[in-house]
Amino acid sequence: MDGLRPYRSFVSYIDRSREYYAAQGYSKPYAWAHHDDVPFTPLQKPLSGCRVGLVTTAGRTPAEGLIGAGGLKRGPYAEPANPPPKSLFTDDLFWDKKATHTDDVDSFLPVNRLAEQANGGCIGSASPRFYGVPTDYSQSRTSQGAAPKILEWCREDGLDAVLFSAL
Amino acid sequence: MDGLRPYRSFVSYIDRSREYYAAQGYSKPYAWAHHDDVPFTPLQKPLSGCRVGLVTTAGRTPAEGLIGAGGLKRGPYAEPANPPPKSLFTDDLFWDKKATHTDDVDSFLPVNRLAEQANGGCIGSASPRFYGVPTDYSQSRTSQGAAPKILEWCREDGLDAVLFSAL
Amino acid sequence: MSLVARHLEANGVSTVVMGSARDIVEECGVARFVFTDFPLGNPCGKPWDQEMQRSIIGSALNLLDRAWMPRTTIQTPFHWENDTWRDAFMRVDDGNREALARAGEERRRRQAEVKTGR
Amino acid sequence: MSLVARHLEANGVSTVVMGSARDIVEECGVARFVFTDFPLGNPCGKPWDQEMQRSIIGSALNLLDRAWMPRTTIQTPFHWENDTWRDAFMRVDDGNREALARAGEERRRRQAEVKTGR
Repeated sequence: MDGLRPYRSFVSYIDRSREYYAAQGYSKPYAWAHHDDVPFTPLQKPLSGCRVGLVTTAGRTPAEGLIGAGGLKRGPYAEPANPPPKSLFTDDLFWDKKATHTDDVDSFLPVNRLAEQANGGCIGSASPRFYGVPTDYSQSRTSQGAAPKILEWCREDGLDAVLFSAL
Repeated sequence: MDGLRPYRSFVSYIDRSREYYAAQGYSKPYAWAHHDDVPFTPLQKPLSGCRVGLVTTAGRTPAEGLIGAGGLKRGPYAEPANPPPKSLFTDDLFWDKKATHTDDVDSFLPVNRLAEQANGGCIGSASPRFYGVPTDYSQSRTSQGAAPKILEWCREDGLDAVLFSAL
Repeated sequence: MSLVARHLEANGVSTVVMGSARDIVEECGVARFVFTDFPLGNPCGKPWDQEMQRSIIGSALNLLDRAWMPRTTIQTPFHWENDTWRDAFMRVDDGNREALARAGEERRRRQAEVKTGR
Repeated sequence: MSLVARHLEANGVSTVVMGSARDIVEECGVARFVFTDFPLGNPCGKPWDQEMQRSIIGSALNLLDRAWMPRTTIQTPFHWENDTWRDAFMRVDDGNREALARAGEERRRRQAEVKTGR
């Protein structure tokens, strides 16, 4: 709603999570990655000729009985985009479980919406696979493990561009 | 510098000023305008055919002796862009007087830089005038007084687009 | 996630990040960002709202095509039904401060047990 | 300032806001925003640095030309020499808390005097 506000409307998740974990007695706050400079690759060909992929922070739905049994793998993964997944595992991620739900995969991994864009000719094609990078609070594991792995899969699948979505 | 940070790097001026004035004993915090929806006018012709103007929050340099004598006018104004102003009045505005200075007008009202863009053909022409809207903490005076006045001047000067800069 | 997008950009693959945690993405710094001001969980549109999802992916593809410099952000025009989630999420106040402190202690105690193999 | 830009957009004039107070501009909501992460005062480039000023106005004109939806933000690639201004500006801490409280009281006393004509 329009109005006059003495506080910012946009939630700061850096502030909010720092204060929340401090209230739980965790004295050393999580430190977020900060970069002064940002790499940039302009699109190399018309969008209608590009193959586009998707990356999510959600995990694969674990096989029956694996949750809580130490069988939950959290590394990067690649899965077929067709047939599209009916659900993905998000229980262990940081999102607003009171305000909403993740029952519709396209609300956080738009795999059916991307297929429509390929069918309509807006993009050349959708990647035959989608990729997962379950959130890892270790930045070095993300940079040195998941990042090169995702790049390798993107090259295998001949991608020109990738859409990321973080829950 | 790159690094890991438990606090946001980008300063929140809404938070900072609220806390600063609260420390001075002002119990009712300033309320900032919030809008859900934002009007948008796409550029109506090629940039190289557009006449472009500038709006600043700085004021005209007051005549000798007027400061502190009740002669400081804070309403909107229009002034010739040529010759460009050598200085503008910023003493009464909210900016970081410890970290920097406003001795170079082009650091906050790029009147010489815009003239270069017109000479180089990037834009059609620069407006013969620039416009001032000294910050007024009354949102209704800004919306109902300054805003229509600036629009009127833009139309008089035949502008297609306007660059605003807030100190 | 943003770190992976940066790695791809540095290696010749164009990327867009879609998300609702604006400050975290901006702190890291990415090439292109589509921000939707929703509670965390549905950065690509409300569940089952295919029209909204189409609009958001369309904005992301447009941004992919049109951005010419990094740290370009667009915000989609959508709003959640109400604003109660803004204050409610991870809220700390006098009503839950003690419970949070107890929950933290309990969790650390359990983790210590696991570590020492008890 | 952002309110004036909104009025122009609503009446057929395209606008760009250049600024360093990111949260204030984003709270109001504007069509196009060029953010430079500097201390407040030089949103169009460092004093006397004509090359940087040319780059920033160039980015603003590019944005004018290329934006296709409102709330499009670009951030220029420039950095201040150091980060000390971030914490120093309008800082409230134990070292100045009493002085700030006194300054506020003093100011209100003077304003009351002006009002009552004493």
